[in-house]
Amino acid sequence: MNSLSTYLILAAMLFCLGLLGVLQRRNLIGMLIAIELMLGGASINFMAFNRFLAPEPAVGQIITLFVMGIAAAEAAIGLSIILALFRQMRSINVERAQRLSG
Amino acid sequence: MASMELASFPILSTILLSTIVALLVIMLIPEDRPKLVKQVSLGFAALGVVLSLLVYVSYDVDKGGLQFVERFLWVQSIGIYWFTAVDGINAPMLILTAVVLFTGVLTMWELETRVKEFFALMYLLVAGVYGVFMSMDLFWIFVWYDVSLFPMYPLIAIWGGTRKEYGAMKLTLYLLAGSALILPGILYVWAVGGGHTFDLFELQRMGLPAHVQRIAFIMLYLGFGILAGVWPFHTWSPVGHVAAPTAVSMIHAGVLMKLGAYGILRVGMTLCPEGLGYWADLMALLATIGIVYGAFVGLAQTDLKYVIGYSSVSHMGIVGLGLATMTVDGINGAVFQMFSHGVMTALFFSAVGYIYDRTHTKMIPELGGLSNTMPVASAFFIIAAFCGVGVPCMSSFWAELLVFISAVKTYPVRGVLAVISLVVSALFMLRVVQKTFYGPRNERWEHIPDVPLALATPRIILVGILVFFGLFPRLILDVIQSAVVPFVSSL
Amino acid sequence: MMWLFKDPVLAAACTGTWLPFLAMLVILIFTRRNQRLSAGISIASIVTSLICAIYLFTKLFHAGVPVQYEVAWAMTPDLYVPFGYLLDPHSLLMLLIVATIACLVQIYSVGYMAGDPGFSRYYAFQSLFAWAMLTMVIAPGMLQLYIFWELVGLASYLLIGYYYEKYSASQAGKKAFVVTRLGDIGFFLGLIFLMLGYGDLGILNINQAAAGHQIPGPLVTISALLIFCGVIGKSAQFPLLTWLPDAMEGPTPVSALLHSATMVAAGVYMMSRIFPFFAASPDAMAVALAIGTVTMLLASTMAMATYDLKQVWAYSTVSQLGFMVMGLGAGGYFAGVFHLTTHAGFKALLFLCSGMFIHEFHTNDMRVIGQSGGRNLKVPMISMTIGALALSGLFPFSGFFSKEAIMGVLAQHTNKVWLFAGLLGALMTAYYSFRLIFFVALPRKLATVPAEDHGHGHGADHGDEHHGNAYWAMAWPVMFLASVTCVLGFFQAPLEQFLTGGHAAAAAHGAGQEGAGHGMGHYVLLAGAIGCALAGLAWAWVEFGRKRAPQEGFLKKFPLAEILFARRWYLDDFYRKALDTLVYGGLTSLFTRNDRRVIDGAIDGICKLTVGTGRMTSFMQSGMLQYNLLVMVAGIGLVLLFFFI
Amino acid sequence: MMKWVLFSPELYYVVMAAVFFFMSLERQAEPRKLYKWAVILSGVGVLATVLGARLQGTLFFDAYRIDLFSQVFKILIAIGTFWVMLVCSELKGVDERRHAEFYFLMTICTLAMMMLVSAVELLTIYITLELSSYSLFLLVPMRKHDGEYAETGIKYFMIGATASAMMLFGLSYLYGVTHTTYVAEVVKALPRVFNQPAAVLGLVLALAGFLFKQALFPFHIWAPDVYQGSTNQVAAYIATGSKMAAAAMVIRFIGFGNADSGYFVQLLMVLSVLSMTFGNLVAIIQKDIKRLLAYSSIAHAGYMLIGILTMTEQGYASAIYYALAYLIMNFACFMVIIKVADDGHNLQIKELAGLHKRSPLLAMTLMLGLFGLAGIPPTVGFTGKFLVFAAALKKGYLILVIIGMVNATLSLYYYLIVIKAAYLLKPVREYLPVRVDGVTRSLSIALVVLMICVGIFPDRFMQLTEAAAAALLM
Repeated sequence: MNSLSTYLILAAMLFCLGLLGVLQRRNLIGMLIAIELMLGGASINFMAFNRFLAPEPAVGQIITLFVMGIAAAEAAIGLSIILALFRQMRSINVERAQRLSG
Repeated sequence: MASMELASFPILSTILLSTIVALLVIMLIPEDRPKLVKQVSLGFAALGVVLSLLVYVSYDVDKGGLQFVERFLWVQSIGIYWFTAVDGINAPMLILTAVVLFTGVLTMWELETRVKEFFALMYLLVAGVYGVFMSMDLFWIFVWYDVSLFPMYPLIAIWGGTRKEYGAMKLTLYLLAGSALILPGILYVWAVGGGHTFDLFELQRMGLPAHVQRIAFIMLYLGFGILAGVWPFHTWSPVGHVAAPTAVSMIHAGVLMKLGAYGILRVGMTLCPEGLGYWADLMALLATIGIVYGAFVGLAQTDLKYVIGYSSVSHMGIVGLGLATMTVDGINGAVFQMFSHGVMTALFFSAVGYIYDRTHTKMIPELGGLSNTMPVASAFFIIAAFCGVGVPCMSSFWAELLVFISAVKTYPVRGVLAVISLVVSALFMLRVVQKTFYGPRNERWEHIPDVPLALATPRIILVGILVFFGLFPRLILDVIQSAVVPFVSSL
Repeated sequence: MMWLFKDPVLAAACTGTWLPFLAMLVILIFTRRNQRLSAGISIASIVTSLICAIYLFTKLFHAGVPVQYEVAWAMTPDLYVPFGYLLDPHSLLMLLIVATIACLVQIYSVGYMAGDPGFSRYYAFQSLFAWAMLTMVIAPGMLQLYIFWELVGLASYLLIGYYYEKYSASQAGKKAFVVTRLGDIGFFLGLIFLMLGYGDLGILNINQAAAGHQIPGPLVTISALLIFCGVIGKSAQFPLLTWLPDAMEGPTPVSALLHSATMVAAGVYMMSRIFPFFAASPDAMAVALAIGTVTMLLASTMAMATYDLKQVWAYSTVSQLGFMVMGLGAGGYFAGVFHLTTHAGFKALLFLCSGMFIHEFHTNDMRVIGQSGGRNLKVPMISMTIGALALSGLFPFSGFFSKEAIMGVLAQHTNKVWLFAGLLGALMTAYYSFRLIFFVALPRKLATVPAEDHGHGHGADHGDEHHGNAYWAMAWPVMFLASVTCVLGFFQAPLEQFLTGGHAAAAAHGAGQEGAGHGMGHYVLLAGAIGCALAGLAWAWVEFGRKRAPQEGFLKKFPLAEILFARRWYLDDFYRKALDTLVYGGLTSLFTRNDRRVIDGAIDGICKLTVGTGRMTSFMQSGMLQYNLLVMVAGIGLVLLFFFI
Repeated sequence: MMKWVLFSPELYYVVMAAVFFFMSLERQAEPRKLYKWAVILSGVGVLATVLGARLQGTLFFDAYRIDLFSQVFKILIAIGTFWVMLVCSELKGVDERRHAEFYFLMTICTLAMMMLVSAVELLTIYITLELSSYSLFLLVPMRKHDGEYAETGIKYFMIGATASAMMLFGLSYLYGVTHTTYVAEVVKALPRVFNQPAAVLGLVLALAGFLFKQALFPFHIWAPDVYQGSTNQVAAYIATGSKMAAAAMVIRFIGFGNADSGYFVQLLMVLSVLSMTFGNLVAIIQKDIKRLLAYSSIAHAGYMLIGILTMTEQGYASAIYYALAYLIMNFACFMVIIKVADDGHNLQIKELAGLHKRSPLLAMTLMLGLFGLAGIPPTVGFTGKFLVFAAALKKGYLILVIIGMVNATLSLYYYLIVIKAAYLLKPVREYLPVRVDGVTRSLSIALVVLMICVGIFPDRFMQLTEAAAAALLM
């Protein structure tokens, strides 16, 4: 069996799990983690494509490095915002935050 | 000779600019000088009258065609031109606008609240009207058309009367919905025409394919028709007129509704003769329904302004019928009717306006016997009513004569129906006159003074115009023909 | 302006017609405040017109050919409306009549209307009327005729509704205008058809063309019938005759003006104007004849049932008009016109006389007038008797000759029914007119007089203070007219020569009739007619005149008939009902409801719908973060579907 | 070396960011001083971008392209930033100690968006996009004692992060099927591989990221909450500056694919129609002006897309012109809002009551701005719509244009409601008077003049936009 597809399936599963988590976890931290999963899936894709059928070798890895950095920054920002929110509402449950609507 | 010198001088742009200058000047006048505001706007209105009369008089009928042409490139990449000109069709319209504005300003002489804004907005409105009448470039026609529409909202909503906010919103949205059909129509024609000119006559010369004309014409017809009060799309007119303050009703019913008919004639019929031929039957049908319908519904109204609103529906139907005949006489009559109906309705509304200002009611049952206390004021309304009935030697008679003759010729059944409806219109006009002005002295209005001369002047002017062109129709008919005859031959 | 003086005839025509118009403008704009001045201006203008008319009449009396002037009033490639003057014998005669009557009425009004608040307005309207009527009379083209015909209608609307405070008056004015308008629609359509079919509306042209059969027959018939609708409306023929009796609400001089020579006569005049055209279509003529007959009989019956002085004359006017139409319809051009002429004289006379009574006694009820000593007013009493004699067609008064002429024409007609109808009409005419005369002249002291007081509101405020000059201002015109009535008949021959000389075609037609009319049959007819008239007179004498006469008509014995006549054969009720059910109850309310509910409702509905949709859609934006995310993901999913399917 | 000149505007903003960074390190805060600095620096920034308008060339191994198109948008972004800085005089919405950071993040965001405009390579696009998003993520929750608006920040962050993750996933597929990260080549390669599901998936997901920035239906969900929940100034910035960047990005991305594939165009049509209709419908029932403007911005994204999806030079030019128009009109409205609610609270429509008395100038600016958004001549908004629709009809999309016009009429309804409030309603209670300082007066007069003149004399600007579009397609 072609091993590219395994990676792709793996990545897709990661991404879908992440998406599912984002949609279904009511815990903000959980959602953040789920987003990280989605990013991970994307990174795996880049790596795999680069490994199997890229003309010049480096690009995929470089992108992945960048993504990791960015993911870190994202996590930092996210956590800080969640923290601020926690100070306000004494909770990190999304359902507490639905006043703006319509 | 005069016209030679004038031809070089950009008089049309001057007329247009004068209104915009008036707008700016009025906005610069401090809030606490309402008198000055009125004087200034009256002055500019008078200037407009003088200039447009100058244009009208020095228009060379024998030469015909477009005169006082100003044309230069405005936006190069999509071919927008600044193209203003006068021919027999819009020359009378310019006078109409100027006169109605002038009389309108005089009519509002007693305005107290937010004077400055009122006159500023009115000048914005009139700038739009002038612009539409004198522009020969689709882009500008549309721009000015909308400019003339949207000031209606504040004008009605702020200074209006019965159900003003509802009326204002309804009218504005309805009319701009109409322009939502016009813009695609214009752009469609432009795009099919190659997309490098908005010049009306260049596009006409190109001669668009038939199917394009059909689509474009119906869009333009409906779009402009809404403003012209074409039958199923007329309900804004009574509501809006009832809500609007006097001068606004004058300008709106007197001039603005003509923009619609003028647009159908100038844009729709010029660009899409074949489309016209395809849809003319529908036009005639709707127009006839409008004529009959307006008269009948007018019978049932108890509010003076509603009555006038529906009479306008009926009279604008006559215009539509005339246009639909596609004959010289029909279109002559239609244009003539635009003019005389404009003057007539202005007279109507200014008369009602005076009565309303004094009695604070325009409900017919409450009024009655007004002729005893204010004979002159009532006389104005009664004269307008006669004009509406189509009494000869009033300008609207000639228009109706021409339209009906050609209508009977082209669409016998519909024409005869329209003619028969004259009885109904007579019935409802006279009914209103009787219920409002005749009858025993009404002590409720005893204290009310008759019109002072200052306020009578605008009405007298309007009456004078009606009778004058009724006695000497050729003075206007010849001018109109000079444009209509070649136009029809080009159809 | 020089051209005016180059041609005195034209100058006279212009002055004669336009002066009253100027007078109206001057009065309305400047001299409303000053009553005497207004009256002066108006009368001066009408007198001038009269002088011009006389001048034209004398000058062109022997000019065989009609004189015509035209300028283009409105001109388009397909339509040419000339404005001008056509001076042929017929128009000259009519011009003279109209000017005379108008002039007399205006002079008379000085007395009658004295002290009325709206004096100036009254004279302004009078001038307007005079202008319209005079210009209509000498119009060269049918369109101009139509235009001024409409203006006559307008002026009469204003004059009839002169006492606008009175509901009945304004109502009557409205009715007159609308009903005549109804007829005019037909007239207008007829003109349009004729113009589209033939292309020219010059009176002389269409007459010649029709006589020369250059116009296709059906077109002639249709347009003639339609144009005849105009006659029906204006001349109050059946079925549109009901407006005329109501029109008595106007001041009496107005009635005299409108219903003697001018407005209502306009219809007959128009018909006779294009007589050859009508004559070219036998069907149209037959219809005219029938309608004229019906009208005459109906009106006479109505006249028998009323006690209102003016009403009687009103009905008699209607019936006489019917009589004229009969004459014309039977082909008697001259007969019709001649009766029009004489009728103008004696009917104006009758109205003015009754006006004097009304002005004196402030009531229209003949019985009341009689008991309060109506006969003491010598001048009106005598003149009214003369008028009545003329009306019933007794020798030697003018009515006699003209009626004879018409009878002669009817006698020529193959179908004798018309003749008998005419004779019956003569009988009834004599009956009701003398019924009135006897009521006024030989009153009985009846125990119970239903004192129905039609007294005009204006009457009270000016009584006898200026009785003297007012009385004489009214008396002079009356006497003049009376004398005219006595002598006019003897001018039949020259008039006939004058008129038919003008109309070649009509001459052949009419002269043939008349010529045949003389001889044995003619005298029988003569006897018959006079017999009928006398019989009617005698009948009236038996019932009202002689001593111990019951003074209640035979109608009292037939209450049903009386009610029927009094209610004008329920014509009014019929119209009322039709109007209420058909127009107000039917179409109007239907359309109005449709306008409110359907059309406007649809518009508002669309707006409400939009806002509602907005409210619904806004639920998509819930506050819950993850639902929103779900929406987004779902959106992406849909987009993917869009691509994959 | 010479190449760095091309980068000068961005460099300037780096320096500016540094300045604010150091200011943020100071102990005591001086809002007035910061405000002055911000105004001056951003003003100079506008100058810098204008000076760099004619630059051309590529940087960083062709990952970074500088042409008239990018420079025009940089100017727009710079102007937007400058205007927003101008109205920061009463920055009540943000805690005084944080002002320096506020300006710092603002500058960073501007910088990121400028780079985004020039980025033509997937990674660069991704990074710049994230940079701008993150600074916004931080700007939005910066609001002082934000009781009910606290959740805004987290919502924005979560949605943004998810969208960017999706985009990254999509980009990965694009990279996979086209073997390259240069947008130009990617788009060139796409038609060939369009039959593969992976390509479609990648394209759609990537588009999701882009359109998310432009708040196009169905990626609009963040907009209303963020507009409503963030400080007025930040909302203004998002509505003007970042809109420009998003528009530029979308135009750039689609602009490469001048081979018009039917499906793609159809998709965009559907999206634009949906977004116009949805935005206008929901805006009708709004009470909070900023939220209303958020929905109207969704609708306007739809109008702009009409111009873009024609995929003709004229279409892009019209879209650029529309962006310019939108910047002016929208900022005019926001300026009025900020000034009327200068204590930083959220403005309800009814609070505008009697504005024509409290400040006629602002009332007029608001009216013109709203009429402009509704597309009424002679404002610039009308000309923008006119050009967009003209471009669409050149391609024969008649129905699309009619729908667009109907929507314009629809939108007029709620704009009129606001105008009615400003001109017609009597104030229910006494509102504190509106303070209009010299800056605001001159700014609003300038805006009015711009709205009219750019609308009536479009020739110049159209030449510019056409040149930009030409540069884009080069």
